[in-house]
Amino acid sequence: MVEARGELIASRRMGVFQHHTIVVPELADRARPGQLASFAVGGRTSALLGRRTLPLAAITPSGTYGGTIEVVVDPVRDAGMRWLADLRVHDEVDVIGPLGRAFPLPAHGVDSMVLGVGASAAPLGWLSTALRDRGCRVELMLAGETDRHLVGVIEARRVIGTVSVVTPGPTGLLPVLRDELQRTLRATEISVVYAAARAPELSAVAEVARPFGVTVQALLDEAMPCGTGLCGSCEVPVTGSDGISRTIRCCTEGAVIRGDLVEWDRYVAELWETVR
Amino acid sequence: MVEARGELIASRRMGVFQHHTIVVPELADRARPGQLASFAVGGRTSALLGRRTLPLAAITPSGTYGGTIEVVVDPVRDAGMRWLADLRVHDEVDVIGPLGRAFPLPAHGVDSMVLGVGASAAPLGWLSTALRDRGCRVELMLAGETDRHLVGVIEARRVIGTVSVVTPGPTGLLPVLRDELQRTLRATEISVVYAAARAPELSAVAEVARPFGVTVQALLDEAMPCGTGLCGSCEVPVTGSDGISRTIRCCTEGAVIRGDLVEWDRYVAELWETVR
Amino acid sequence: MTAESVSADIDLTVNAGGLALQTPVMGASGCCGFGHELLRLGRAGDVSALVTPSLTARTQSSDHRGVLLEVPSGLVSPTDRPSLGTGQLEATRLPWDADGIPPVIVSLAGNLSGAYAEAADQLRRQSLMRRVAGVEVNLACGDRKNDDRPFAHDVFGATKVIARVREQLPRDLPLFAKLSADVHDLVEIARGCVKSGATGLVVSSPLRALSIDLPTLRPRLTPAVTGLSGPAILPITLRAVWELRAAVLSGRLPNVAVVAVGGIARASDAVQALAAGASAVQVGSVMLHDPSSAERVTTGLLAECERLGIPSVKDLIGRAHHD
Amino acid sequence: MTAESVSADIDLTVNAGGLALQTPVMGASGCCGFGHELLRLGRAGDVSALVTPSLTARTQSSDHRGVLLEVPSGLVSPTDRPSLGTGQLEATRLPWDADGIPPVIVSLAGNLSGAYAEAADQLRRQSLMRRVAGVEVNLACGDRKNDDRPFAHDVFGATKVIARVREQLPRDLPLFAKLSADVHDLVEIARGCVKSGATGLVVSSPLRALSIDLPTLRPRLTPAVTGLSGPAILPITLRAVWELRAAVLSGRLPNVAVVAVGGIARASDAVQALAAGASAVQVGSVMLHDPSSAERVTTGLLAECERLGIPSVKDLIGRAHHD
Ligand SMILES: Cc1cc2nc3c(=O)[nH]c(=O)nc-3n(C[C@H](O)[C@H](O)[C@H](O)COP(=O)(O)OP(=O)(O)OC[C@H]3O[C@@H](n4cnc5c(N)ncnc54)[C@H](O)[C@@H]3O)c2cc1C
Ligand SMILES: Cc1cc2nc3c(=O)[nH]c(=O)nc-3n(C[C@H](O)[C@H](O)[C@H](O)COP(=O)(O)OP(=O)(O)OC[C@H]3O[C@@H](n4cnc5c(N)ncnc54)[C@H](O)[C@@H]3O)c2cc1C
Ligand SMILES: Cc1cc2nc3c(=O)[nH]c(=O)nc-3n(C[C@H](O)[C@H](O)[C@H](O)COP(=O)(O)O)c2cc1C
Ligand SMILES: Cc1cc2nc3c(=O)[nH]c(=O)nc-3n(C[C@H](O)[C@H](O)[C@H](O)COP(=O)(O)O)c2cc1C
Ligand code: FES
Ligand code: FES
Repeated sequence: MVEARGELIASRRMGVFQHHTIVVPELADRARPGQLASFAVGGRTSALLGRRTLPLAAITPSGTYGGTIEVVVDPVRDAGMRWLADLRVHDEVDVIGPLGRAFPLPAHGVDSMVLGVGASAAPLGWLSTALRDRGCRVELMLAGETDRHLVGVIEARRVIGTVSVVTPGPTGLLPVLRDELQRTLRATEISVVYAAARAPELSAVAEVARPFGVTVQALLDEAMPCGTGLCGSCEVPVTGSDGISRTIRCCTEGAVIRGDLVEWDRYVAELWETVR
Repeated sequence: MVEARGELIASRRMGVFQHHTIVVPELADRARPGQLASFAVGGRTSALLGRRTLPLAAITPSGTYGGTIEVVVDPVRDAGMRWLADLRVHDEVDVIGPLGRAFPLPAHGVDSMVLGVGASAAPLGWLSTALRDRGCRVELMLAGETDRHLVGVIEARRVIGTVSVVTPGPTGLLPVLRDELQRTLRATEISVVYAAARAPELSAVAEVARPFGVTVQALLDEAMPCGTGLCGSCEVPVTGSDGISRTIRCCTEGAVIRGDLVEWDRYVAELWETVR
Repeated sequence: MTAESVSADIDLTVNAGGLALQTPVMGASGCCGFGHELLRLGRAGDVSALVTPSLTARTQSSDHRGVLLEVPSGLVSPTDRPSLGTGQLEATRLPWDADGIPPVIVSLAGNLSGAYAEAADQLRRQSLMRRVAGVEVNLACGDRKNDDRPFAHDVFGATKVIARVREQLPRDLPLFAKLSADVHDLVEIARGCVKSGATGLVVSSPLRALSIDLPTLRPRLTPAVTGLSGPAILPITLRAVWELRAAVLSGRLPNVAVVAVGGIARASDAVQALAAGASAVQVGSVMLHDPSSAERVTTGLLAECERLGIPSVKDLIGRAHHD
Repeated sequence: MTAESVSADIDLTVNAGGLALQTPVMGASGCCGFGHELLRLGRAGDVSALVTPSLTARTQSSDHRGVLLEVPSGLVSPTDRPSLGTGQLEATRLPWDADGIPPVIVSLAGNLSGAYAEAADQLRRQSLMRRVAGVEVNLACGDRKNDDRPFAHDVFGATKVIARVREQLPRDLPLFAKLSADVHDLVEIARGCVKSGATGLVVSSPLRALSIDLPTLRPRLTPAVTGLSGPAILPITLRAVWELRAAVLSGRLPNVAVVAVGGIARASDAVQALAAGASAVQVGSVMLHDPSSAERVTTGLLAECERLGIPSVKDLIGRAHHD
C-alpha cells in the first residue's frame, strides 16, 4: 500500500462513464485484478473529507509512461466521483493503493463466469485475460442500466469470444440478471463466478449461484471512505468458516469476498451511502 | 448588478499573475473602469463560502464572443484566488457584477496620475484610455514586488507614453513608492491621482498627496466576501462631508473611494484577511 | 424560474408559530439586510419572510468591523455587530413598503432584559410596525448581569427576556426565541421560552467559535462574541431541531413551531430540517455566497416534494420521527 | 521527509499532563486504529502518541456499522462503535511492541461509572499495560443512570467517572478526560474532572449531530449517538481550548494541560490550537482523508516555528492570551 501523487495522462468517455489513465509507478508495479485505488477528491479547496475508492481497471507496469493505472468513474454517483470524472489530462490526484485482496485465481483451468454491472465491471477485462492465461474458459456477462452503462464490451469480445449483455426488463435490471445467470449456470459446467457490482446485485448473484454449488468471488464496489482500514466504515458482516458472525473491512480484507460468506440481507439493509 | 454563469474563453500568464477573459454579456455591456466582479470559488465541492471580488481589468461589449470581461488574478493571495487562477478555457464560473462605483471621470481634460500596485493595477489601462479620451494628460506609475508583479507595462506604454515602474528598495516597496509619487507631484501639475492597490499602499498614497491638495480616487482592492452589500464585512471607516465618522461598504459604495475621506489608520489597523 | 412555475400542484405554504408563510424558506437575520440589497438584486421575493439584522434599544456602533473570516465550509464572524436602534426605524428609509418585499420579522438584541423590553416598546410605537409580521429575539447576546454569558445559555435569562418582550408586543404577534445549539440541555431553555410567551423557536444562532491570526497569534475577533455559521454546522442544526421536536412528541415541551437556521444551503438540507421537525428554515451565510440560494432551495424543495410524492410541504414536517 | 530533517534546531517536545511527547501531534482515538494500519502504511511514527479506539469492560458489538457520512468539511458518525473489552487486550496480537509504534494511550468508554472503573481495573492487570503511557477517558458515552445523556454534559457524572478510573490506575499514570465542547459551561465540567484526578483535558469529542436520509426521511444514524468531526468543527475546538486556558489564567480552573482535538488538519490549525492554550493536538478525521496528515502537520509546525522565530514549540502554548 503506497500513497502517491498521480498524474492523469489520458482520459476518454466510455459510454456514460469516464475512463482515466493515471501515471503512478509505485502502484502500477504491484497491483492485481480485484485490487483497489483510493483517491482524495475535490482538490485543495474541497469540502469532501471521504476518499473515493475504486477497483483498478488495468495497470501497465513501468515503461514509457513510468507505470500507469486505469479506472472507470461513474460521474453521477456523487459529487466526489463527478470531480474525479471531470479531471483533465495533466491534473494531479492523490492516490493510495493497491488496496485489498485480489481475485483469487485458480491454479489450473476451470470453467468460469465473469459478471459485472455498470462501472464496477471495470476490472473484468483484466481479470478475464488473467483467467484465460491460466487456461480457464471464461463466460463474460455485462449488465447495465442502458447500453451506455456497459463497460468494455467491445474489448472483451476481442479477448473472450462470448460476451452476453444484460439490460433492464420491464421490472428492472435485477430480474433479468438473475434469469440470465441462472440459465447460464444451468447450461454450463461453470464452477466459479467472479462478480463485480454494488451490493444488491452481488447479493442476487450469490443467491442464484448457491443452489448450483458454484463459488462466487464478489468484488463489493461500495463506499470506502478511507481505503486504508482506519475508519471501519466499510465493514461487511460475514460468517466465518467457524460459523461465527464477524465483520471484515471491505477496503483491506475485501473488496473481493467469497459470496457465500457474506450475510447479504444484513449487509444490504445496513448499507447507507456515505455521501450526501 | 447581475448574477450569471461566465465561461472562460482565454487565459494567459501575466508575470506571476493570471489574466482571464470570461464571456458574460450581461456584465460586459454595462461595466465602467473601477467597477468589480465577484466570483464564487472552489466549484461544486468547495469548502470556501466567501466570494472573491476583483476589479474588472477590461470589458468588450457584446460582439463576436457575446461580451467579455477580463480580470487579473494573483494566485498566491489565497486558496480561492488560486482556484480562480487555475481555471481553464471552457470552465464555467459564477459571477456577480458590475459592482460598486466607477472611477469618477473629469468632464474635461486635467493632468492626472494613474497609479497601481501588483494585480490591483489591472483596471488602470482601461481607465487611462478613458481619461485620455477625455483629453486628460496621464502619468502612469506601476509598482510591484518584482518586474513580474507589474501589470500591463507594455500595453500601457502604447497608450500612455510615459510609464514609470517602482520596485522595492532595500527597505521595501512603500518608501520607494512614496518618494516617486512625491517627486512626480512636485514636478507636475497633476490635480488628481487615480490609485488601485491594497489598503496600506493606498494609505501611503493618500498621505503623500494630501499636502499637494491633490484629489485621490482610491480603488480599495481588499477582501469583499459577498460583493453584494449583504454581509458588512468590507466596511471602510470614512469621515463624511459633515465631518461625522461612518462606514461605507466597499463592495457597493466603493470600491473607489476618495482618499481624503477614508480614516486610513483605523481602517488599516482593523483589516484582517477573510481567508485562512 | 419562479418557484410557482415548477409545479402548481404542490402546496408550499406553512404556518410557523402563528406566522403564515408562502414557502418554508425565510431569510436569516443579518444575512439579508433590511431589504435594499435583495431588492436591488431582484431577489427580495425569494424569501417568504425577511428577518432583519438585530435591532437594539439604542443605535450601537461596535469596536470592530463586522468582518467575516472564512473557515472550512463556514464563516466565523462577530456576534456583536453595529446595530440600529428601534427608535430610528422611521428615519432610515427602509423599503418595507416596496413591491416585492415579503413579510418582515424584526430581530431584537440587547444586553439586559430591560434593554430588550425597551427595544420592543420603541418598535411597537413606530409607524413601520404595521409592516412587522413578527419579532425574533436574538438570545445570543451576552447578559451583563450574568458575566456576559449569552441569554441563550441560561434558562432564567432567556425566559426573562422573552417574558419582558412579550409584554411589550401585541398579543397576537408571532414571537420567536432564537436559541443556541451549543448547550447541554436545549429543551430546558426552549421550555422556559415557550412558557414565557414564545410562539416559535429558531435554532441555532452561530455556535461559539474562535479563529487565531497567524503570524500575530492573537484572536482575530473578540473570543466572547465570535460565532460559526454556514454548512459546517448543518448537522448540529438538524440535531437541535430533532431534539426539540422529540421533546414536543414526548410531552417534555409544549407544542411549538421550530424554525431551522444554520447551514441550510440546498433543498436537501431544507428537506432534512423539515423532516427533523422544523416548520420552516432560514437561509443565512449561503445568501452571502450566492444570493440566488433562497430561490434554489425553494425550487428544489418543490422538486423533492414531487419526487417523494408529497402534495404539501407540511407533510414533510417531523416525518423523521414517524416509524 | 521526517520532521527532524527540516530543522534540528527547533525543539518540538512538549509535556501534556505528565506525558512527555516527542512532538505535539498525537493520533486521535478511533482514527488511527490500534497501530496495525499505520504500521502497514509506514506511518506509525508520525504521531507522538497513539490513542486507541475506546475500549470497554466487555467486548461490545453494535447494532449498526460504524459508518461515516460525508457532510461539508466534516464527517458524521456514530459515537457508539463496536468496542474491544480491556480484558481481551492480550489476545488481540496488538503491535504495541513493534518498532516504530509510539507511546500508546488507551481510551476507555462505558455506560456507568462502574463500567469505566471495571475497564480500567482489567486494563491494569494486562501485561500489555507496560506499553500504556496514559489513559484517556471518553466521556461522550451516554450515562445509563442519567437518561443516557453523555457524561461529558454533566459535571457530577463526569467527575464520578474520572474519580473511579483514577482509583484503578497507577498514581503517576497520566489521565486525560475527553470533554465535549457543546455544553454551556465547559469550565465547570473541566474543574470537576481535574479535581477528581485528571492530569489533562482533551477537547472535544465529536459534537452532537444528525443526518437524515433522503428519500426514506429517516435518521441515517441513531440520533442520540451521532457526532460531527472534521475541519468543520475546528473553530469550535479552538474556542473550547481558549475557554479552558482562560479559566486557568483567571484561576477558575487549576493549572492543567489541554489537548486539542477536532478539525486539526494542517500546521496552521495546530499553531492556532497551541496559541489558544493547548499543549498538544490530536489528528482524527483528517487521517482518514489522508494518512500522511500527521506528518504534514508536524513538518509544517516546524516551518511555522522557524517563520515565527520560535526556538521551542512550547513557546507557542497559550500565546494568544498574552497582550
Ligand atoms: C476458480 C475457483 C474455483 C473454485 N471452485 C470451488 C469449488 O468448486 N468448491 C469449493 O468449495 N470451493 C471452490 N473454490 C473456492 C476455493 O477452493 C477456495 O475455498 C477459495 O478460493 C478460497 O477463497 P478464500 O477467499 O477463502 O481464500 P483465498 O485466500 O482467497 O485463497 C486461498 C489461496 O488459494 C488459491 N486458490 C483459490 N482458488 C483456487 C483454486 N480453485 N485452485 C487453486 N488455487 C486456488 C488462491 O490463489 C489463494 O492463494 C473455488 C475458487 C476458485 C477461485
Ligand atoms: C479628475 C478629477 C479632478 C479633481 N480635482 C479636484 C480638485 O482639484 N479639488 C477638489 O476639491 N476636488 C477635486 N476633485 C474631486 C471632485 O470635484 C469631486 O469632489 C469628487 O470627484 C466627487 O467625488 P465623490 O466620490 O464625492 O462623488 P462622485 O459621486 O464620485 O462624483 C460625482 C459626479 O461628479 C463627476 N465628477 C467627478 N469629478 C469631476 C470633475 N473633475 N469634473 C467634472 N465632473 C466630475 C463624476 O463623474 C460624478 O458623476 C477631482 C475629481 C476628479 C475625478
Ligand atoms: C454576516 C452575518 C450577520 C448576522 N447577523 C445576525 C444578527 O444581526 N442577528 C441574529 O440573530 N443573527 C445574525 N446572524 C446569524 C444568522 O442569522 C444565522 O443564525 C447563522 O448565520 C446560522 O445560519 P447560516 O449557517 O445559514 O448562516 C448573522 C450571521 C452572519 C453570517
Ligand atoms: C471513525 C471515527 C472513530 C472514532 N472513534 C472514537 C473512539 O473510539 N473514542 C473516542 O473517544 N473518540 C473517537 N472518535 C472521535 C475522535 O477521536 C475525535 O474526537 C473527533 O473525531 C474530532 O476530531 P477530528 O475532527 O480531528 O476528527 C472517532 C472519530 C471518528 C471519525
Ligand atoms: S474504508 Fe475505512 S476501513 Fe475501509
Ligand atoms: S463584501 Fe459583503 S457587504 Fe461588501
